Amino acid sequence: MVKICDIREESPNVKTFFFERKIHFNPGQFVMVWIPLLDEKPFTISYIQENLLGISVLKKGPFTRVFHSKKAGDRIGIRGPYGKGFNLQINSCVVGGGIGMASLATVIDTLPDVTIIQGARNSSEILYQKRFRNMRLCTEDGAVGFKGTTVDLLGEIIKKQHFRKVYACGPEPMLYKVVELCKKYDVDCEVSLDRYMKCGFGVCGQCDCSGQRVCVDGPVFTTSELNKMEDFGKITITKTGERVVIDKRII
Amino acid sequence: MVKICDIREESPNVKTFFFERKIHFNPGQFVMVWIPLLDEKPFTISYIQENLLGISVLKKGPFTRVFHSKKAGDRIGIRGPYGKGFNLQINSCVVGGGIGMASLATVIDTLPDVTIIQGARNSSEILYQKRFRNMRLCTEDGAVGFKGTTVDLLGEIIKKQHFRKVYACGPEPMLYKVVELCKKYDVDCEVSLDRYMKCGFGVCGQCDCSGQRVCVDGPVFTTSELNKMEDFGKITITKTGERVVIDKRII
Amino acid sequence: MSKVNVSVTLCNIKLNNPTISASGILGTTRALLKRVAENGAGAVTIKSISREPREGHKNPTVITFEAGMLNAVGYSNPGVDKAAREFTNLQDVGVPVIASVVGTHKDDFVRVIEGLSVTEFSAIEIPLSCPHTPGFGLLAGQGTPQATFDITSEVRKVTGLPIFIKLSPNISEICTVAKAAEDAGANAITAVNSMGPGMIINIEAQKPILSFQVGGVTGDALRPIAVRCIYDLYKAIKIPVIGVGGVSTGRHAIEMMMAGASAVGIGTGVYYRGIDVFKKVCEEMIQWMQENSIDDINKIVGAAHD
Amino acid sequence: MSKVNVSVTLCNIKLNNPTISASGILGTTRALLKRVAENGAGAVTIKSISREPREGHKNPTVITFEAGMLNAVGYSNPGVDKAAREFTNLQDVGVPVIASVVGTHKDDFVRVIEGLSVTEFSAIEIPLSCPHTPGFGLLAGQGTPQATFDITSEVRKVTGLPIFIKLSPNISEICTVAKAAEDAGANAITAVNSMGPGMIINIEAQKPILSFQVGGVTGDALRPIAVRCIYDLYKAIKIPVIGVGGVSTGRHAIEMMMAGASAVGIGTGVYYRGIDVFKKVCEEMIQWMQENSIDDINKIVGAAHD
Ligand SMILES: Cc1cc2nc3c(=O)[nH]c(=O)nc-3n(C[C@H](O)[C@H](O)[C@H](O)COP(=O)(O)OP(=O)(O)OC[C@H]3O[C@@H](n4cnc5c(N)ncnc54)[C@H](O)[C@@H]3O)c2cc1C
Ligand SMILES: Cc1cc2nc3c(=O)[nH]c(=O)nc-3n(C[C@H](O)[C@H](O)[C@H](O)COP(=O)(O)OP(=O)(O)OC[C@H]3O[C@@H](n4cnc5c(N)ncnc54)[C@H](O)[C@@H]3O)c2cc1C
Ligand SMILES: Cc1cc2nc3c(=O)[nH]c(=O)nc-3n(C[C@H](O)[C@H](O)[C@H](O)COP(=O)(O)O)c2cc1C
Ligand SMILES: Cc1cc2nc3c(=O)[nH]c(=O)nc-3n(C[C@H](O)[C@H](O)[C@H](O)COP(=O)(O)O)c2cc1C
Ligand code: FES
Ligand code: FES
Repeated sequence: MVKICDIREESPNVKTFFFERKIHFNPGQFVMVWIPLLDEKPFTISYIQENLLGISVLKKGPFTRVFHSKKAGDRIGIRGPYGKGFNLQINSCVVGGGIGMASLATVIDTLPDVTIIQGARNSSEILYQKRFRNMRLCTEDGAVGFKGTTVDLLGEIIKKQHFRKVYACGPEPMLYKVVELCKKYDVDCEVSLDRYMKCGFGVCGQCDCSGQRVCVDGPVFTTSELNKMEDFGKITITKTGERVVIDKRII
Repeated sequence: MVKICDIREESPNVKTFFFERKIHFNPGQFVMVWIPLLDEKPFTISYIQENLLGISVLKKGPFTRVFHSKKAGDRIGIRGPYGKGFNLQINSCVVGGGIGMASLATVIDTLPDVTIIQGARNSSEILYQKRFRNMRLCTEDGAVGFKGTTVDLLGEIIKKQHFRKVYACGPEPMLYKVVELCKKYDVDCEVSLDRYMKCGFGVCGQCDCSGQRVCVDGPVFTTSELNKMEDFGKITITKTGERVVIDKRII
Repeated sequence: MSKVNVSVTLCNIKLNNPTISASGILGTTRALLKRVAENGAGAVTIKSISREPREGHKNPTVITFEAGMLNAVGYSNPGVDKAAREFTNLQDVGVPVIASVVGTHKDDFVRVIEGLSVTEFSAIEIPLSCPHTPGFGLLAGQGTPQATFDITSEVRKVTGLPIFIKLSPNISEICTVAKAAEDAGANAITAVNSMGPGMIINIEAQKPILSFQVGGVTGDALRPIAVRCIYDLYKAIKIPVIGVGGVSTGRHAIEMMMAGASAVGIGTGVYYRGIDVFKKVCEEMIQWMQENSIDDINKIVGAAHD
Repeated sequence: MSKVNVSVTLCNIKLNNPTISASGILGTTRALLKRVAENGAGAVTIKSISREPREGHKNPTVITFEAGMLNAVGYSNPGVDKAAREFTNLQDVGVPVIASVVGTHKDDFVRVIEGLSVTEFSAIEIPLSCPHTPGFGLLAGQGTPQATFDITSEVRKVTGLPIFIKLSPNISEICTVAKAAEDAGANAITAVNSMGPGMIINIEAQKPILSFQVGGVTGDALRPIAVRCIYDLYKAIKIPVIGVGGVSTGRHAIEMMMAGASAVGIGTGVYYRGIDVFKKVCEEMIQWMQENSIDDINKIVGAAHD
C-alpha cells in the first residue's frame, strides 16, 4: 500500500494521484491498483518525479468513481510494474486520445524532440496543458486546435514530417486507424492496448488478444505484431470471457 | 546424488570415496551423505582436488558398513556443506585421532608449514601416510612413531615450539585434553566436535552441546567457546535426545 | 546425444510430450490454446466452462506470494453457448484439447457437455475440487466419494470421450474418492486442484487481499502435497493419473512421473518461467534422461515405488 | 521513534513479545531453550515428550525445498522420565516454557504430564495433529472432534496449567475440532501443525527422500493455509489462538495476529533467518508499528476481521 500524498485535478473528469514508491518503470508499462474491499484495475504511471509517481485516472465507472473520492493520506495498493513498454526512439510522434495521454506522458518526458498530438472531446478535457507546451490539439468541435480526430491531424502532419516511430494510446478504433495510416506512410507504429485484466502477469488468459496476452506480451504492440492479431480493432473480451465487437464509433 | 568415480583404501577400515561435485567447502565443514532406504549421516570432505571431492569413511556401524560396500559407479546423496569451518592460520599444528584425521586433511592441504600429529591404535590404521610426508605419528604400542597418545606427543612438542593455533579432531576425551594442554601453554585451540545430527542446518536441536548447535554453530569451536560449554568432553546426546556420559577411556 | 522418447499415450490420446496446460491457465480462447501448443505443451486444457455465463469473483483474483500463488477467480466464463462458439476448429490448435466442465447440479455437467462441440475435444475433465467457488467443487460437497460417483456416472452416460476427474489435495481420503470415480467409469484422475483455501492479508490495509478473502494455493507450495497424492493414487487405482501442482522444471515433472503420473499439468509454472515453460520443461526432461541413460519417459512412471 | 508495546498476555502468562519457538524446534535441552530465549523469543516450547523413549524415524528426517521444509522426525525424545530430569530449573531459561506432550492413548498424556516437573512449566501444549508419526496425531485418529474432546478432558482433570491444543491445517472442520477442545476445557488453540503430509522424491535415487517417505510441510508454503485457519478459528471460538506456520518476518507475524492470533509460533523461520529470527521478527514488528502509528500490538489482534 502507498499513501496518496498529493492530488491534482487535470480536467473535470481526470485526477492525478501522487504517491511515494520506488518502481523501475518503463513508459508504456502499467501497475495494478487495489482499493481494498472494492476491486483492482490496471493503470499506467503518468508522472515520474524524483520520489513521486503519479497515476492519472479518468472517472468512468464504479472503480474510478471511488478512486476519485480518495483524499491525500488515503492508501491504495500498488503491484507491478507489469508488461512491456514502448521502444523509445527520437524523432517520433505520440498520438493520444482521451485518457490514453496518461500512457504517453512519460514517453513525452523521455523524448525531448517528440511531436505531440492530443485529441479530446472538448476543450475542458484536454490533459496536461501546462505540462507539455507544444502539443498539437484537436477537438471534435474545433473549439481548441484542429477540428477533427487525432487520425485526421496525424494524416496532415505525417505527410510533411518523417517520423521514426508513432506511439499511440487511446480508443482501439482510433489506434487501428493510426496503425493503418502509418502503414500507408511506412512509419513504424507502437500502440498500447486495453483489455480486461485479472492476474496482470500472464497466467489467467483473461486479457487475450489473438493469442497475445496484453498484460505481459503487451500492452504495447508493434505494427508487425498487430498485423498478426486479427482481434485488434475488432474484438475485445469481457469479464466473463465473452468475445464482443468493439464499438467502432468510439474513437 | 553423485556418482562414486573412484575408491581408495586408506587402511583396512577406512576407504575414501571420490566423486565429482562443485562445492565451496571450507576445511572443518561437513556434508550429509544419504544412502537411499538406509540412513543419512554427517561426513567431512577429506580431499579437494580439481573436480574431485573425497570422503574418507571409517567402517563402524550399519551405515558405514553399507557405505564400504559401495562400488565405483554407485550413487550417494550429498547435501551441504554445512557448519562453520576452521579459522586457518600459518605456524599451527593439527592433532588428529583416528578418523578425525579426515577433517584435518584439507587443513593440512591449505597450510604449507603445519605440524601434523596423528594418533592411531596401531600402524595399520595410520591414514594418509603417502599423502602427508612429515607426520609425527604415535601409536598405542609404539610400533610406529611415538609410543603414547597424541596428547602426550603434543605435550612434548608444544614445549619446544610455539604454535599460533592447534586444530584437533578425534575422540572427545582426547579433544578435551588437547584443549586443556593448550590452555596451559596459552595456545589457541579449535576442535571439531561430533554429535548425532538430523537436520544439519540448525532447526531440530538434536546436535546440542550446552546450547550450541554443533551443526551450525560448530562443528568447529574455539577454546573460548568451549570454556562456556559444560557438556564438552563430558556429555553427548543420543538419537532419542537422552544425555549420556562420554566414555573417557576412548581417546 | 542419444535420442529419447518423451511421447506418451494417455487414455488412447497420443501426446508428443507429457506436459499439459492446466485448466484456468491461458485456456480462455482458441488463439491462446494454440499459442500454448506452439510453446511446447503436449496437450492443452480450456478454462472451466459452466452452463451459464459467470463473471467470477472481483479482482484481486490472482496474487503471488513467496511460495507460489493464491487465486480465487471464481470460474469466470462466458457460459456453454458462447464457449461452444469459441472452441471450434480445434484441430487448429495443433495438439489435443481437453474440455473442462463444471456444474452445480449433476444436470449442469451433462448440459455443458452436450452444449460444447465435443467432437472437437480429446477428453473431458471434470473438476470436483475447487476450494473457493460457492456452488461448485468442495464448497458444493462434490468432493465426497458419493457425489463423485454420481456425477461421474451421469457424465459417463452422455459421452464416449475419456473422462478425467480432477480431485482436491485437501481431502484425506483422496484415494477413496478416486476409486469412486474409477468405479463410475472415469478414465483418468487429475491430481490435484489448488489446495487450501489459503488467505493472505495485506497488513497496511488490514484486509485479506483476494476479493473472495480466500483462494486456492498453487505452485511450489503445493508440489510435495501433490506428489504424495499421486504416489498414493498410483497404488490405489488402475486408471492413469495426470499429475498437477507446482511443476515448473524438468526435474519437477520427472518427480511427479516417478510418483506415478502418466502426464503432467502445468499452471503456476507459466508465472515462474513464462509461456514457454512447456518447452523448457521438456528440454530439461530430455537432457536429464540423456544424462541418466533413460531412453523412454514411459519407463519412469511410478519408478519411485518399490 | 515512539515507544510501542509488544508484550502480550496469553492465558495469564505474560510474554515480553508474542514470538514463541514452536515445538520440535531447538526444544531438546534446557540449554538450547535458554539460547532461544536469549535470541529474543517471548516464550519457548520443548520438543514433544512421550511416555517411552523414542528414536523417531531414521534420517533423512528434515529436508528443505523451494517453498519450505518437509520433516518426519517421528517424535524422537528420551521419554518422560529422562525428560523430567532435563527440564528442571526452567526459571534459568528466562522466559515462560511450554511443555509439549504426546501420547498414543489417553492415559499416556496423563502419565507424561504427571511425570514432568510440571510446576516448572507455564503451559502444556498437546499436539493432536502430527501427520507423519504412526500411533500419534492424525495417524491415530486424534484429530477428530470426539478424540480431541476426550483427550482434552482427560488432561484437564490432571492439570491446572493452561492447556493449548495444537491442531492440523489439513482438517476441513478445524473449527469443529477447536470447539470440541474449547468445550473440554482447553485454554488456547495452537494453529497449526505441519501440513500434508507431503513427499519429495529424489529423481536420481528414484526414491522418496525422507526415510518415512512422507512428512509434514512447513514454512512459506504453509503460511496462507495457517492464516486462513487462524482467521476462521478467531470467529469460531472464544479462547485465544496461537498462530504457527511460515512466520519468518515481522510482516508475517503481524499478518497472523491480524487474522486473529494472540501470539505467534516460529519454527522453520529459524532455518530461513537463523536462531535470532525471534529478535529480528520483533524488531521488524516494532518498526512497522512505529511507521504505522500503532502503539500496542494487542490492538491489531483480529484487525483483518470486519
Ligand atoms: C494497460 C492499461 C493501462 C491503463 N491505464 C489507465 C490510466 O492510466 N488511467 C485511466 O484512467 N485508465 C487506465 N486504464 C483503464 C482503466 O483500467 C479503466 O478505465 C478502469 O478499470 C475502469 O474501471 P471502472 O470500474 O471505473 O469502470 P467500468 O465501468 O468497470 O469499466 C469501464 C471500462 O474500463 C475497462 N476496464 C474495467 N475493468 C478493467 C480491468 N480490470 N482491466 C482492464 N480494463 C478494465 C473496460 O474497458 C471497461 O469497459 C488502463 C487500462 C489498461 C489495460
Ligand atoms: C561433523 C562430523 C563429521 C564427520 N566426518 C566423518 C568422516 O569424515 N569420516 C567418518 O568415517 N566419520 C565421520 N563422522 C562420523 C560419522 O558420521 C559416523 O561415524 C557414522 O555416522 C557412523 O554411522 P554407522 O551407522 O556406521 O555407525 P553407528 O554404529 O550407527 O554409530 C557409531 C557412532 O557414530 C556416530 N553417529 C552415528 N550416526 C550419526 C549421526 N547421524 N550424526 C552424527 N554422528 C553419528 C555416533 O557417535 C555413534 O555412536 C563425522 C561426524 C560428524 C558429526
Ligand atoms: C489462476 C488460476 C485459475 C485456475 N482455474 C481453474 C479452473 O478454472 N478449473 C480448474 O479445474 N482448475 C483451475 N485452476 C487450478 C489449476 O488447474 C491447477 O490444478 C493448479 O493451479 C495446480 O497446478 P500449478 O501448481 O501448476 O498451478 C486454476 C489455477 C490458477 C492458478
Ligand atoms: C523439524 C521439525 C520438528 C517438529 N517437531 C514437532 C513436535 O515434536 N511437536 C509438535 O507439536 N510440532 C512439531 N513440529 C511442527 C512445528 O511445531 C510447527 O507447528 C510447524 O513447523 C509449522 O510452523 P513453521 O512453519 O514456523 O515451521 C515440527 C516441525 C519441524 C519443522
Ligand atoms: S491478465 Fe491474466 S493473463 Fe493477462
Ligand atoms: S542437527 Fe538439527 S540442529 Fe543440528
